[in-house]
Amino acid sequence: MTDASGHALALEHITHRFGDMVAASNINLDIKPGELVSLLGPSGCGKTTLLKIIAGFLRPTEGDVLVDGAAITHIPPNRRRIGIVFQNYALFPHMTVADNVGYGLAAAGRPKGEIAATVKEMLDVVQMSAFGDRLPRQLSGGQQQRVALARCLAIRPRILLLDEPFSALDKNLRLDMQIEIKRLQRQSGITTVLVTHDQEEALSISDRIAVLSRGILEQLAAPSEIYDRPRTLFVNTFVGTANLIEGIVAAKTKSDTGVRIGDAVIDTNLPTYLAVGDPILLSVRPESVRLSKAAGGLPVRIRAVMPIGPSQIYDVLLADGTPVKVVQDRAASAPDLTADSDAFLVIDGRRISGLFTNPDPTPGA
Amino acid sequence: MPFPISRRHLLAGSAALAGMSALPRGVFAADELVAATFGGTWANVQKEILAPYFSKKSGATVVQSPMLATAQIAKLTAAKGGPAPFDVAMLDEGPALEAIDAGLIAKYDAAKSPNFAGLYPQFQGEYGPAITMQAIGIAYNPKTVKTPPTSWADLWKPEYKGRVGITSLASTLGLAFLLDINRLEGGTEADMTPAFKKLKTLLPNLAAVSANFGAHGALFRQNEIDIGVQNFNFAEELKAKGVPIEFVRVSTGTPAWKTTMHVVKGALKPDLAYAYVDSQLAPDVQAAMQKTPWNVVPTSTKVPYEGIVASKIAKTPDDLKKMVFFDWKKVNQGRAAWTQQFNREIRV
Amino acid sequence: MRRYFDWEGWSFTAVFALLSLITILVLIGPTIVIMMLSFTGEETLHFPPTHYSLRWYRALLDANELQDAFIISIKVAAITVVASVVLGVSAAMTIARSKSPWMRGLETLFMSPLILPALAFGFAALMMFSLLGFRPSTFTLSIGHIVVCVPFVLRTTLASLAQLDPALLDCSVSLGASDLYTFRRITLPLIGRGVASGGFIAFMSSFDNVPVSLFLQDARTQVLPIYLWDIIQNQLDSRAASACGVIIIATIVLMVLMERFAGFSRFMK
Amino acid sequence: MAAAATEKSREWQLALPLTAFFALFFVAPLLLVIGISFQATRRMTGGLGLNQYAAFLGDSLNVEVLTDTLLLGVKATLLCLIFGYPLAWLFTRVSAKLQSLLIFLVILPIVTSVVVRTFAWIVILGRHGMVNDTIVALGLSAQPLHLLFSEAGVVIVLTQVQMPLMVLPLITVLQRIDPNLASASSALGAGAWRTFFKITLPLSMPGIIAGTILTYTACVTAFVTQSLIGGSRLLYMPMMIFQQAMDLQNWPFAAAVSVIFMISVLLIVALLVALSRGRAARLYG
Repeated sequence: MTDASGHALALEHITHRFGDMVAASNINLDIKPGELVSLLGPSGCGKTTLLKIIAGFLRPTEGDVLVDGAAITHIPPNRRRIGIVFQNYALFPHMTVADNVGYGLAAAGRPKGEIAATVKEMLDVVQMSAFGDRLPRQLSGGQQQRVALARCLAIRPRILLLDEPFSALDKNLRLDMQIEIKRLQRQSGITTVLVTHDQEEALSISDRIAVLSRGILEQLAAPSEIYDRPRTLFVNTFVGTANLIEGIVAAKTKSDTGVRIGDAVIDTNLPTYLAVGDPILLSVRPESVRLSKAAGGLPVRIRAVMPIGPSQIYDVLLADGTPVKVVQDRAASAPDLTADSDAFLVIDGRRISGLFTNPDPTPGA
Repeated sequence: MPFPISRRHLLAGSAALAGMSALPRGVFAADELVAATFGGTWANVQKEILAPYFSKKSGATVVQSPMLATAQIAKLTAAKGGPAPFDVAMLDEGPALEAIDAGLIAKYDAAKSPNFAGLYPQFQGEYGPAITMQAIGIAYNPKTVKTPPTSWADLWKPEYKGRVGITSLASTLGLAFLLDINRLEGGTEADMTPAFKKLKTLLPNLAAVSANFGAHGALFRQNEIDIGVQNFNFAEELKAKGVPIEFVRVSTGTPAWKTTMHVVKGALKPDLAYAYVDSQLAPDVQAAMQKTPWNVVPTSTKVPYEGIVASKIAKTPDDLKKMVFFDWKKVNQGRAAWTQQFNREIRV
Repeated sequence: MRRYFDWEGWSFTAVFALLSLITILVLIGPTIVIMMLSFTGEETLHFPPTHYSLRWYRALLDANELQDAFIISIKVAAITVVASVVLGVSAAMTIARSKSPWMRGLETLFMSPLILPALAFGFAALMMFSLLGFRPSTFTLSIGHIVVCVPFVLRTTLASLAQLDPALLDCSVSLGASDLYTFRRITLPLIGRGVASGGFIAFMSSFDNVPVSLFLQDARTQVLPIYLWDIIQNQLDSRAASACGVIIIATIVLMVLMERFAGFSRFMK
Repeated sequence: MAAAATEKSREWQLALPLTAFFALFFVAPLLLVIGISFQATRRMTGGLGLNQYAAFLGDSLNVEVLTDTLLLGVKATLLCLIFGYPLAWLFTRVSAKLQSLLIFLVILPIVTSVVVRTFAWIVILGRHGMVNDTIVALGLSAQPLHLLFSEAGVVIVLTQVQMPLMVLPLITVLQRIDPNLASASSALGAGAWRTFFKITLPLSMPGIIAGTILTYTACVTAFVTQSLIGGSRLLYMPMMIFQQAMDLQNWPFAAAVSVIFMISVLLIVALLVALSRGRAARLYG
C-alpha cells in the first residue's frame, strides 16, 4: 500500500504456441502505471496464457514482457514480484489466515516481527483482522478472497494479476467485492491485470479492456468505446447483446452508409469499406431500437413479451425470419404490443453500434 | 592375589554376554558362526545341546539356520566365488556328493578336529564326518491304527484309504522311501519305473504329500494322517512330546543314510567352523543327543548305543551295516527327472 | 397391497445381504480363530481350545529366534519404507506433473511389481546379486523389498498429488518461494497423509513378504514370516499362534492410528 | 502444471533415482532371467538355445501346471467377484459409521500377515478342524472331507486372502455411480434385478476389471497360500519355479519357467486392460 506509484507493464510481440495450437499471436499491450486492464474473452481465447506469461509460469515462444521498460521474460516467477490472485484463491488449506498472508515474507526469510506487522497491516486493509487464526475452510467465499488479496499484497508486488477473481462468488457478493477491489486498487495505485470472461465485470471495473479471441487481440479500449463502437464483429457480439440484421449497402459517402433492409433503407452515420450492392451486417443493441404499432420502419411479428422489472423485452421476427430483441421502458410501451400481434420496428440510424462484413450472407437478402 | 580382578572381569564379561544374547544378531558378528541345520528335531537338538557346548568351548556364538539340504546347496551355489552365506553345512548323503562335485565344500582337515579320530572309520569322510545315521520306517497313530504295520505293503491296505502320508522327493526321506520301494519291486537306481508304477497304486490311500519331513511330522500332530513313512528321530521326538505316534522298522530291511557336516568353501570363520563340527563329534555331545527325546544315533566310538537307539536301531555299529543303502551318485543323476515324474504321478 | 409386494426388490436385497454377510464372516473368521487359538492352554493347536491361558504368550518371551526374526523384519521394513518413500515420492512428483508418454511408461514400469510374480522376481534378483558378487544380507534383502514396496508409496502419493491443486504451487512460487521451500511448506504437508498411508502399506507388505525374502535372505537374516512359516509348517508350534496374535494386535493398533492420523483407508480404494 | 514447463529439466531429475534403481534392480534381473533361460544346459556352460523352452513345452505335465495355475486364478477371482461385489454394494448403502467399520474389516486382511491368515485356515480346514467338525457333527458326511491339500481348499483360502483387492476398487467405482440412475431405472418400471444387470453392473465394469487384475495376479502368484494349503500334490507355477531353482538348482529351466509364467500373466493383464479400454471408449468416448 506504500507503493503508491504503480509500475508500467508492457507485452511486446508476445506469441505462444502449444504444439500446433497458437494460444497467443503477436500480442502488444501497453499498460500504464496504476491502470486496471481486463483481459476479456471466451475460454480458449488466450487470456489465461497471457496471464501465465506475465506471472512467469509460461515462457512465451516469442516476444517479451517488460516492467517499467525492462524485460523480465527470463526471470523465474518467484523473483518477479508479480502478485497473482487465483480463481479459486488457492489459499493454503493447512495454514491459518495469518500464515497464509505471511507466507511470501516467510519464504523470503524476513524476520518474524516484520512478518507479523505486515500481516496485521494487510489484514486491516482487507478488514479481516479478526480472522487471523482461522483456517481457510472456516471462511466464506468473500472472506477467502480478501485473504488471497492480502496475501498477494503482502509481498508488495509491482503488478497485481487477478484470475477470474469473482467467478466463485454469488451474484450479490460479487458486486460488493468488485467495488471493494476497485477501491483498493485505486487507493494503492497498483497496476492490475484482470482476466475474465464476464463482460459485465470487465465493463464495470476496468480502465481499459483488451478483448481477445483465438489468441488475437481484437480491441483494446475504454469500456464505453468497446460497448458503443466495437471494432470487430467478434467484439460486438461478445460484449453486450447485439441484434444482427442482414442488409445490402444501398448508398455510401465517406462518413455515412445507407443500408437496405427489406424495403426500407436506414441511413447510418458509420462509414463502410464495402461497395454499394454488397451484403452487410448491421448491428444494433436491443435498447437502441423501438417497437411501435404505428406504421413506419420494418414490419415485424411479436413472438413473446417478457417484463423484467422496469423494462419490457420483446422477441420479434423480421419478415425474413431474423429474430430481433427489443428492450424498452415499460412506461413507454403501448399496451397493445402483445404476443402474436404485428408491429413495426424503428431503427435509429444514429444509434447503431456497427456495420460489418457479412461473413455468411443469405442469398437474395 | 594377582588374579581376582581378572576373574571378576571374566564373570562380569560372561554376564554381559548373557544379556547381550538378547540383542539383535550381527552386533557381534566378529565372533559369530553361521551354521546350517535341518528343520524340526535337528534344529531343536543342536540348539539345545550343540550350541551351548560350542559356545562354552570356543567363546563364540552360533546362528543355526534351518534349511533343507537342497536349499543349502542352492544358497551356496548362488554365492559361489564370493563369501559363503554360512560356514557349516549339514547334508544328507546325496546332497553331500552333489556339493562336493560342485566344489562347494572344503576337504576336512582332521588335524583341526581332535574328535574326528574317535569316530568309527565308516564315518570319517574325506570332506567331513558323518554325525549320525538316519533310518526310516513306518510311523502310525496307535489310537486309530490298531494292528501295528510291519512292512511298506501295509501302507497299501484299503483300510488306510485317505489316511497315509509320504513326503516329496525334496527330502531324503521321500527319496529313500521311493528307492526302497523300487528295490523291492525289482528296480535299480538306473531304472525307477517299478517304483513309480507301485506309487501310482498308493494314490487312493494318500492323504497328503509333505514338502519335507518336518511338515510331515506336523501332519501327524494335527491328525491329518494316521500312518506313513517317517524318520526314526522325528517319530520318537513327537512321541516324547505326547503325540500319539509309534515308530516301527519295516521287515524288508531299514533304509538308512549318513548325515554329514562340512566346512564350506569360502567360510568366513573356518576355525570356528572346525570347532563347531568337532563339538558335534564330541562324546559328551553325542551321548547327550542319544538320550530321549532326541535319540540321535552316535558315530563316535566312545559312545555306546543305549536306550531307544539300542532297542530300535542298533545295539552295535555292526547292526548299522546291515541296513539298506543306496547308490547316491546314481540317485543324484536321476533326481531331476524323478522329481518331474513324481510331480506327475502324485498330482491330484 | 399384497399384490404389489415387490418380490424382485426383496429377493435382490436378500441375496445381496446374504452374500455380504458370508463375505464378512469369511473375512474376519480367520482373524478371530487365530486370536482365540493364541490364548489356548493346550499343547497342540485345536479349535476351539478347551481352556485358555497366556502360556504361549509367555513362551514368546523366551523365544529368541522369534524375537531375532521379528527385529530383522522390523529393520528391513523400516529401511524399505524410508527408501520407498524417498524414491517413490520424488518420482511421483515428476509423474504427476508430466503428460509425456515416457512418464506413463515409467509409471507402468514402477507399478509392475504389483502384478508380476514376486517369486520370479526374487529368483531373478538372487541370480543378479550372485552375479554381482553380493552376499545375501540385510542390504540385498532390503533392495528386493524396496522394488516390491515402491508401488504402494507411488500409488498413494500419486493419488494425493492428483488432489493437490496445482494453483497452490504456482501461488507459492508467485509469492517468491523457491521450489524447495514450496515442497517443504506446501506440497509435503498436503500430500503427507497419502505418503504416510503408502508408507504404512509398504511397511506391512515388507514385514509380510515371503516370496522375495525366500531368495534374498541369508542364514543370518531370517525374517519373521519365513520363520513363522517354518515353525507352522514344520512343527505347528503353538508359539506360532501367539506370535500371530501379537502381529494381529499390533497391526490393528497401527491401523487405527494410521486411520486417525492419515485417514489411510481412503487411499486403499 | 504450468511450472513444469519452465522447469522441465529439473523435474526429470526427480524421477531419476527411482528409474536408476528400477533399471538396476528390477529390469536388469528380469533381463538376466530371460538371458539365462536361453542357456542350453543346466550347468550354464555358455551354449545358447531354446532347449529349456522346448523342455517345458515338450512335457504335458508342465503345460498342465501352467493351465492349472491360470485356472486357479480364474476360479478364485470369480469367487472374489461373486462374494465381494455384494459387499461393495452393501458398503454404498449403509451409514457413514457402518462404512468405516466395513472398510476396516475389508482392509484388515490386507495388512495382516499372509502367513498368519493362511495359518488360521490350516486350523479351520484341517481334517479335525472347525469346518469338518461341524460337518461331521451335523451328519452331513460320515468322514471328514479333504479340504486341506485340495484345490477347493486353495480356492477358498485364496478367495479370503485376496478378497480386499477385489472389494476396494469395486467400492470406489460403485460410490461414483450416480444413485439417480438406479432411481431413474426403477421409476421407468425396471425391477431391482433388471436395474442391477442393466445399469449398475455395466457402469461398475471399470472397477470389476481393476479388481480382477489385482486379484487375479495375486492369486496365481500366491506362493505361500498355494504351498501351505495345497501341499505337494497340487503343483502350481510358483512352486515349480521354487522347486527348479532351489531343490534341483536347475537355473536355466527355472528361468524359462519364470519367463513363461510372467508372459502368461502379462498377457492376461493386457487382455483385461484392453477390455477395459474398449469398454471405456464405448461408454465415454
